Amino acid sequence: MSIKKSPIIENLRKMQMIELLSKEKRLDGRSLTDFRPITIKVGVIQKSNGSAEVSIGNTKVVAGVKIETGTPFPDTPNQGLLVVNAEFLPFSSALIEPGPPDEDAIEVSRVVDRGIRESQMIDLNALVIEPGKLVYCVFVDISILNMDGNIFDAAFLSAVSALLTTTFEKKIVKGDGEIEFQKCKLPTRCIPISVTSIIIGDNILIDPNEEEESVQDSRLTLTFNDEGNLCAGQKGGSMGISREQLFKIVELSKAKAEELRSFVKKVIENAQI
Amino acid sequence: MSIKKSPIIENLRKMQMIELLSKEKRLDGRSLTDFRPITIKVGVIQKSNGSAEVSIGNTKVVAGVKIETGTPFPDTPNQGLLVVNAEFLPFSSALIEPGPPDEDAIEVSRVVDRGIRESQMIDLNALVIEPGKLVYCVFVDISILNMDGNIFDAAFLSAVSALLTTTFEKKIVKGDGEIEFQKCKLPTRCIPISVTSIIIGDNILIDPNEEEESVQDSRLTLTFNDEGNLCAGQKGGSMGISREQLFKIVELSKAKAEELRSFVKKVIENAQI
Amino acid sequence: MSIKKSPIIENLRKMQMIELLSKEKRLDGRSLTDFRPITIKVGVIQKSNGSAEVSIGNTKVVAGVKIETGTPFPDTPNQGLLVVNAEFLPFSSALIEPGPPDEDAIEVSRVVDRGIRESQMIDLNALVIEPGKLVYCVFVDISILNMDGNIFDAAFLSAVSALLTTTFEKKIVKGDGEIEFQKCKLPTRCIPISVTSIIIGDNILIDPNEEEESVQDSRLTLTFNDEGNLCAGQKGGSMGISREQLFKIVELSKAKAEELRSFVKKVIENAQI
Amino acid sequence: MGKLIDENGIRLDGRRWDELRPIKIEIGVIKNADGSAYIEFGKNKIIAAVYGPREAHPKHLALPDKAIVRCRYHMAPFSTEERKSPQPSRREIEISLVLRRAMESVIFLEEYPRSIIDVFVEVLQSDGGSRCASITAVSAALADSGISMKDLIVGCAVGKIDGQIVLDLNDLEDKEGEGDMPVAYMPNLDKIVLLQFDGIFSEEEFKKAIDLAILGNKKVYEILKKALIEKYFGTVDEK
Amino acid sequence: MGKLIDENGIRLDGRRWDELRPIKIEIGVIKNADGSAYIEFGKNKIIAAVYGPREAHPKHLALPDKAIVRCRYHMAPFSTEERKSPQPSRREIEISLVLRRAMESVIFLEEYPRSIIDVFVEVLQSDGGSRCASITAVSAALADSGISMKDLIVGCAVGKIDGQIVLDLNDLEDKEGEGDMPVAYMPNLDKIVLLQFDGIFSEEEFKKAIDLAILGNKKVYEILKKALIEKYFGTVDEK
Amino acid sequence: MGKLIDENGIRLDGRRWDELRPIKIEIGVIKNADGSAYIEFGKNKIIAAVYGPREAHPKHLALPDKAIVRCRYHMAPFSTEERKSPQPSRREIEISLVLRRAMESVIFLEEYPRSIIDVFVEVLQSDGGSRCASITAVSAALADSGISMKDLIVGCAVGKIDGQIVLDLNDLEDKEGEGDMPVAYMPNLDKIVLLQFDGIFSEEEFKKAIDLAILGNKKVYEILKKALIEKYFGTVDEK
Repeated sequence: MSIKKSPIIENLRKMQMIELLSKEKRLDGRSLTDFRPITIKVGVIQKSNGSAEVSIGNTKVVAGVKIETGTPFPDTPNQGLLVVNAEFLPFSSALIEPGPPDEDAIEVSRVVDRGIRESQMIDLNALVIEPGKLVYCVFVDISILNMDGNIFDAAFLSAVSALLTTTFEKKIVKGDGEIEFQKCKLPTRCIPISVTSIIIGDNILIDPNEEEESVQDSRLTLTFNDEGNLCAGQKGGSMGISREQLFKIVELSKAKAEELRSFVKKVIENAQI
Repeated sequence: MSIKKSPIIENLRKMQMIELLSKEKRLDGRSLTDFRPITIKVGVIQKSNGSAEVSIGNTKVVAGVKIETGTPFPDTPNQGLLVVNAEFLPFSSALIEPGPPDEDAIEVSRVVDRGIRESQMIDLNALVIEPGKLVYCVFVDISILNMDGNIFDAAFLSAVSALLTTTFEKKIVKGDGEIEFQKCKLPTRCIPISVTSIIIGDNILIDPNEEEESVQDSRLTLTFNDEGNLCAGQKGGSMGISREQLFKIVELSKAKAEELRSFVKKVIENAQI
Repeated sequence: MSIKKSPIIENLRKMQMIELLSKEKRLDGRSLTDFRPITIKVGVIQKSNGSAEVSIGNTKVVAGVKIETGTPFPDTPNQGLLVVNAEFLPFSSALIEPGPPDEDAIEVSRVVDRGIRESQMIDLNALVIEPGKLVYCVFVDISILNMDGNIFDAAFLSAVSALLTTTFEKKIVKGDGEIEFQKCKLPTRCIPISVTSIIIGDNILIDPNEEEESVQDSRLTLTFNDEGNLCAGQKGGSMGISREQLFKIVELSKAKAEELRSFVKKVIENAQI
Repeated sequence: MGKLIDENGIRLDGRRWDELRPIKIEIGVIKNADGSAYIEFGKNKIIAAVYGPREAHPKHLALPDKAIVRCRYHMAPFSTEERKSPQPSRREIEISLVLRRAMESVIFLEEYPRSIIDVFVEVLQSDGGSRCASITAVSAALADSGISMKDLIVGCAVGKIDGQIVLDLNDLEDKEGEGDMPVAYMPNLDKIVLLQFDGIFSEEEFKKAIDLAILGNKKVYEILKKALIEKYFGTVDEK
Repeated sequence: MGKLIDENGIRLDGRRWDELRPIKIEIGVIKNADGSAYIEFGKNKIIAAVYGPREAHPKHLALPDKAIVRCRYHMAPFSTEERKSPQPSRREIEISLVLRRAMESVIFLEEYPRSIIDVFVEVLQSDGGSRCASITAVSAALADSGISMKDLIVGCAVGKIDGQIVLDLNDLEDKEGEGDMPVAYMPNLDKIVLLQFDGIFSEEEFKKAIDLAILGNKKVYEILKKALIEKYFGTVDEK
Repeated sequence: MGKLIDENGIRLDGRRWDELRPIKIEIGVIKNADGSAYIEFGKNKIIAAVYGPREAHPKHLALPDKAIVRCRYHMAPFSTEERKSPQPSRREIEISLVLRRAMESVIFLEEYPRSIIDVFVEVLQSDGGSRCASITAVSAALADSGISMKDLIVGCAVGKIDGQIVLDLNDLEDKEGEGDMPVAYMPNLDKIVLLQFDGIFSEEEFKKAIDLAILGNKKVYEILKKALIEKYFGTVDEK
C-alpha cells in the first residue's frame, strides 16, 4: 500500500489547509489539538470474549478478543500470551487490495501490541493454567472498517476497550481435584492510551484525518499509562522532527491522553460487564 | 481461471448450436439427455490404496486414494477423516496456469467431498483405531488430466470408483494384545452418483462438453444416493434458474443417476478387488 | 531468475574471450585451469556454532552452522539431521529480486547438501540423543553476498569450512542420571571438495567468473572425497557435453580438488578451534 | 417429537417452521465505499461494501465488452466460536465464488465495459445462513452504489430438522439437523441464482424446500425494500 | 554375494546388470495439449505434455531472439508410498530446472522468438529413475507437438549396487544401493544433456557408468523411435 | 546498586552510562552494488547495499515526480542465538518500513523521477541496537553510491536500565532493562528521523533520553565521517 501513488489532493485545497493552519485552524473547523467526535460501543460481538467498535470521525474499527489455551514461550513459562493482529479490510478504502497483512497493517499490530504490553495492562502472570505447559492466550484482532486518518488511535482504543470488557471461562482446579469453569474478567491493571499527532510545517495537529495525513511531514504516536508516563512510541512520516517539536508533542499528548482515559473509563463503567 | 476471458466461440458455431437445440439436438449428435461415452478403469495406480481413471468423452481424470493414520477432530472423536482434493493439472487445458488450487479446483473438491460425505458412502465410524486419538484418514486426490466439460461428474465418478476399490492394511489388536495387519476393503455403504446439467435458453443438456459450457446460462450438479434421494447439490453459472426448470432437472438427473450407478456397479464387480 | 534476460555481454568482448581461449588464456589472465585467489575466514559469526566467509575472486559467501535438537525421520531413527539452505542475498547482484528461494538457490542448496551427505563428511550416527526421539539437527545456512561466477564452489567451501570448525554443547547423561553439557567438535570424517568447470566450445575452464558463465555451453560441478572418489555431480548449462569432455573434466577436477583440500586443511589447522 | 422441534411444532428458539429470525438492514455504513450495507440476520452480523465500477487494474484483467466482478467473502477472526485464522479457508473461497456468480446474474455488466466491480463481505459474527445473509447485504450495497441491476437478490436458507422442512436454520439447527439448503432469489424475475445443499432430501422434500425458500426470500425482500426506501426516501419510523 | 545381486548376477527383479525394466510409450494422450506422451518405465507412470510455442504472457518474460522454455515436474499426491503433499517440494523444483535445461539444449529456440514453450510433467506413479523416464516422455511430447528439435532426448539411470555398476535402478536398488546416476542423452548428436549423481564412484567406475548409461539410452531410443513411428506411420503390431 | 550497573556506575560490559560500544565501518564491501557498507556495532555485524537509482520495474510502481525507495531488512538464519527462519518476520517487515521512511527523509527523491532506489540490509550477527546500526550502514552505502542526500543519517539507541538513562544498550541490557529507544538522526539538519520506544519513561526521562541519543548520534557521526573520508580521500592509518 505504502509505495502506491497517494491520492492527489488538489493543490488549492492544500494551500487552503496550510493558510488555515497559520491561523491555527483546520479545514473541518477543529482547533489543532481537538480530537474529532469519538464513539465507543462495547460488547458488539457476542461470540467474542470482549469487543468494541470505535469511531473517530469517519474512521471506524472493530476489535474482538478471543481467549484460548496454548503453550507458553519457553523463556516465559509463567506468562500467558498476547497476540495482536490488525487487518485493513478491503472495503476500508479505495486504495486497499485484499491480501495478507502488508507493512502498514503489521505496523499497526505491532504498535498496538507494544502499547498494551509495555504498559503491563494485562496481568499475563494471572493467565497461567499449568506453568510451562498450558496458559491462556489473548488474541486481539482488529478489523479496520473505514479509513479516515489516525488509524493508530482508533485501533488502540478499540483494543483497550475490548480488553477492559473481556470475560472468559476460567478453569479452576479445586482442592479435591474437581474441575470447575468460572466466568472471570480479564485481569487488567491500567488503561493505556495512545495519542497520535502529525506535523505540517511548524504546526502540530492532534488526531489527523486522512486529508491532513496526506500532506504530513511527520507522524508521532505516543502511548501513556495511568501515571502519565510514556510506555511506547512510534514515529511515522518521511521528514525529520526537531527536539523541540518532539518535546512539545509529548506535553500536548500527555494532556490529551488524560482526557481520553476519563472518557474510556466512563464508557466502561456504563457498560457494566 | 474464472475471471479470464473465456475462449471465443465463433458466433456462427454458437448460432448453429442454438438452432440445433431447438430441434433437441447437439453438435456432437447426442440427444439432450445423453452422456458421452464413459470409461472407468480401476486399479491404475498400484501404489495407491484405490484408484480410477475416468473418461467422459474427452474429459479425463484420475483419482487416487491413500489411507494413512491421523488424529480425529476434537468434536468427532469416533470418526475417521475424509479429505478430498482436486487439481487441474496444467496440461489439462491451454487456459490453466500452474499454481495452488484456484477457486474452481476448490469448488470441485468441495462438491465431491459433500456428495461423498452426505451420502454417508464411507463408514467413518469403522475407521477409528483409538477413539479421540488415532483414526484412519482417507485422502482422495483427483488429478484432472484433460478438460472437455463436465469435470464435476468425471471427478465424482473417479472418486467413487477409486473408493469402491480401495483396500488397506488394517491394524488389528488381538485379545492377547498382539498386533496384526489385515488387508481390508474400505467400508462403504452406497454408491452416490452426481449428474450435471446445464441450461441454455429453455433447453436442459445433460453432461455438457466444454463448447456447450462456454455458452451455458446455468449449471446444476445434483448428487443422489442409492435410494434416489438427493444428497448434495451445487448451482453454477451466472444466470438464474426457474423453479420449473429446477424441478425438471431433478427428475431427469435422478433417472440418469440410476443408469450411471448400474454402470459403476458392473465395472466394480468385474474388477474383483 | 533463470528465465530473465541474461545481461548482454558486448559481442566484442565475447569474441575477444573466445580468441584468447584458443590460446588457452582468459580475459583475467588466468590459465584455463587456475582458480582465482581464494580466501577463507572461519569463526566470523560468533553466535553461530561454526562459520566461514569465503571469497573466490569477487564471489563472496558466508556460511553459518547452527546446531539444535529435533525429531529424527521415522526411517532413520539413529541419525541426526542435516539441513542445507542457500540464499542469494538481494544485494549480491543487480539481477536478484528479494523473495523466497528460487530454483537457482534451491539447486545450490541441494548440490551442497548432496556433496556433504554422500561423502559422509558428518557422522550423523554420533548426533543421536535418544534414538527415534531426539537428535541434533545441523543447519547449514549459506548467504551469497556477491556474485561473480562459480557460486557452487564458494558455497561448498564455506559450508565445509564452517562445519570443520563447528563446536556445540553436547548433552551428556552420566551414569547417575545427572545431565552435563560438554563443548564438543562436530564429528566429521573427511573434507569433501567440489570443483566447477564450464565448457566454452572445446575449452574447459575451471572456476568460471560471471562473464565466462554468461557464454558457457555447459557447466559441471563434481565433488570428491578424501580418497579422490567422486561423490556427487551436477551438470548445468543448456548444451550437451561429450563423453570425452566429461572424462577430461573428471581428471582435471580431481587434481584440483586435491589442491583445494590441502588449502582448506591449512586454514583449519591455523584456526585452532 | 424430535429434539429440535417440540410437540407444538415450535423450534428451540421459539420459531415456527416457516418463520425467519429477526432481520435488520442498514444502508450506507462504510463511508469510503461506493455502496455498503450492514445486515443482522439472527446472530449474523455482516458488512458488505462495493467499490466500482472502476478501471480494471492490472489492465489485462479487463474485458472489452463488460465489467468483471470480484468478490471476497471473509470472516473476522473473532466471528466464530473458536478463533478463525485470518487466512482465507477453502470454505470462504467457495462462498466468494458462489456470491460472485449470483452478482454476475443480476448486474447489467455490459453497461460497464473494461471495468471492475469489487464486492467485499466481512462477517463480523457468524450464525447459520451467513452466505444467504451476505448475499442480501451485497445486493443492498450494490443498490446503494447505484450500479445498474436487473433485480435485487435476497437470500434465505431452508433445511430439514427432525425430518421436517423448515425455513432459515440457525447455527444449532444447521449443525444438528439433517440438511441445509441456502437459496438466493431474484424476486421480480422469479429466478433462483444461488443454490447449494447437503443432507438427504427426497424429491418431494426437495420441491417443498425450494417452495419454502422462495416464500422466505419474498419475506426477506420486503425487509430489504423497506430498508432501501427508508434510506433513500425517509420514513415515519425512527431508525 | 550381495543382497541386491545374487551369485548368478541376477538382480532382485530378475534383471541382469545391463538390462532395462519394461518400457511402454504412448503418444498423444492429452487431447487439449499441442503434444503429449505417456510413459511406463518400470513402475513409473508419467504423462508429459507441451503447450506452445505460444505468446509469452506476461509479455516482459519474452526474449526478442528466442523462445523461453518453462517446465513443471510434479508428482501426484498418490504417486508415492506415503501421500505426497500437493505443494511442490525442493526436489520437484530442482528436477523441473534440470529438465528445462535439457530441453533448452535440444529445441531450436531461435525459431520461436518472443514465445513460450510450456512443458508439464505429471508423475502419476513414481519408481526409481523417474526423472529419466520424464525426460523421455517430454522428448516424445515435443516431437508430437511438431516443435523443431536438433535430436531426441532419452534418459536412463545407471547406478552402483553391491559394488557393481548396473543399468537402470528400480526404487529398492536406488534406496539400498551405493550410488545413482541419472543421465539423459541425445543419441544422434552423441551428447549428454543431463547428468547428476550421488554416491561413491571411483574414476574408473564413473567412466564405466557413463558408458553403460549411453548404452542404455540407445536402447531407450529404439523404443521411443518405435513408439513415434507407430503413432505417425502405423505398424503391423496392434498397439 | 542494580544488576546491570555497579556501584561505580559501570555497566556489565565495562562501559559508563554515556559510552558507545566499539564501532567499525567499512565502505564498499559489495562489489556488484552501486554502494555498500559493512558495520560492526558491538556484536552487530551488518551489511547494507544500494542498487539504483534504476528504472522502476514493474513500471506501474514508478512515480512521475520522484524516486521510490524500497527497503528490505533481513536477518541471516545464523545471526541470532536460536536459528531464525529465513522467512521475513513481522519484526523484520516493520524495521524495513521504518528504515525506508528514514531514507525517504534524507534522499533528494525529486532528482530521480520514475526511478527505484533499492536498499538491502543483511544482519549477519545481531545484537542490541541492530536497527540503529543498520541505518548508519545504509546511510554509508547511500553516500558510497553517490545518490544525492540532504545529510547523513546515523542511529544509536538509548535506554533505561536499573532506573537510569544510558546510551546504546547491548543485547542483555535490552532484554533485562526497563526501556529501549532507537533513535536515528540527521546531524547537520539536527532532526530526528527515526524514533521508536517501549518501556516506561517519565516525561523527564524521555527528554533526557532524547538528548542523550542526540549526543550519542553525534559520536557515531564522527566515526561514519572518518570512514567515508578514509575511503574516498585516504588517511595516514592503515585500514
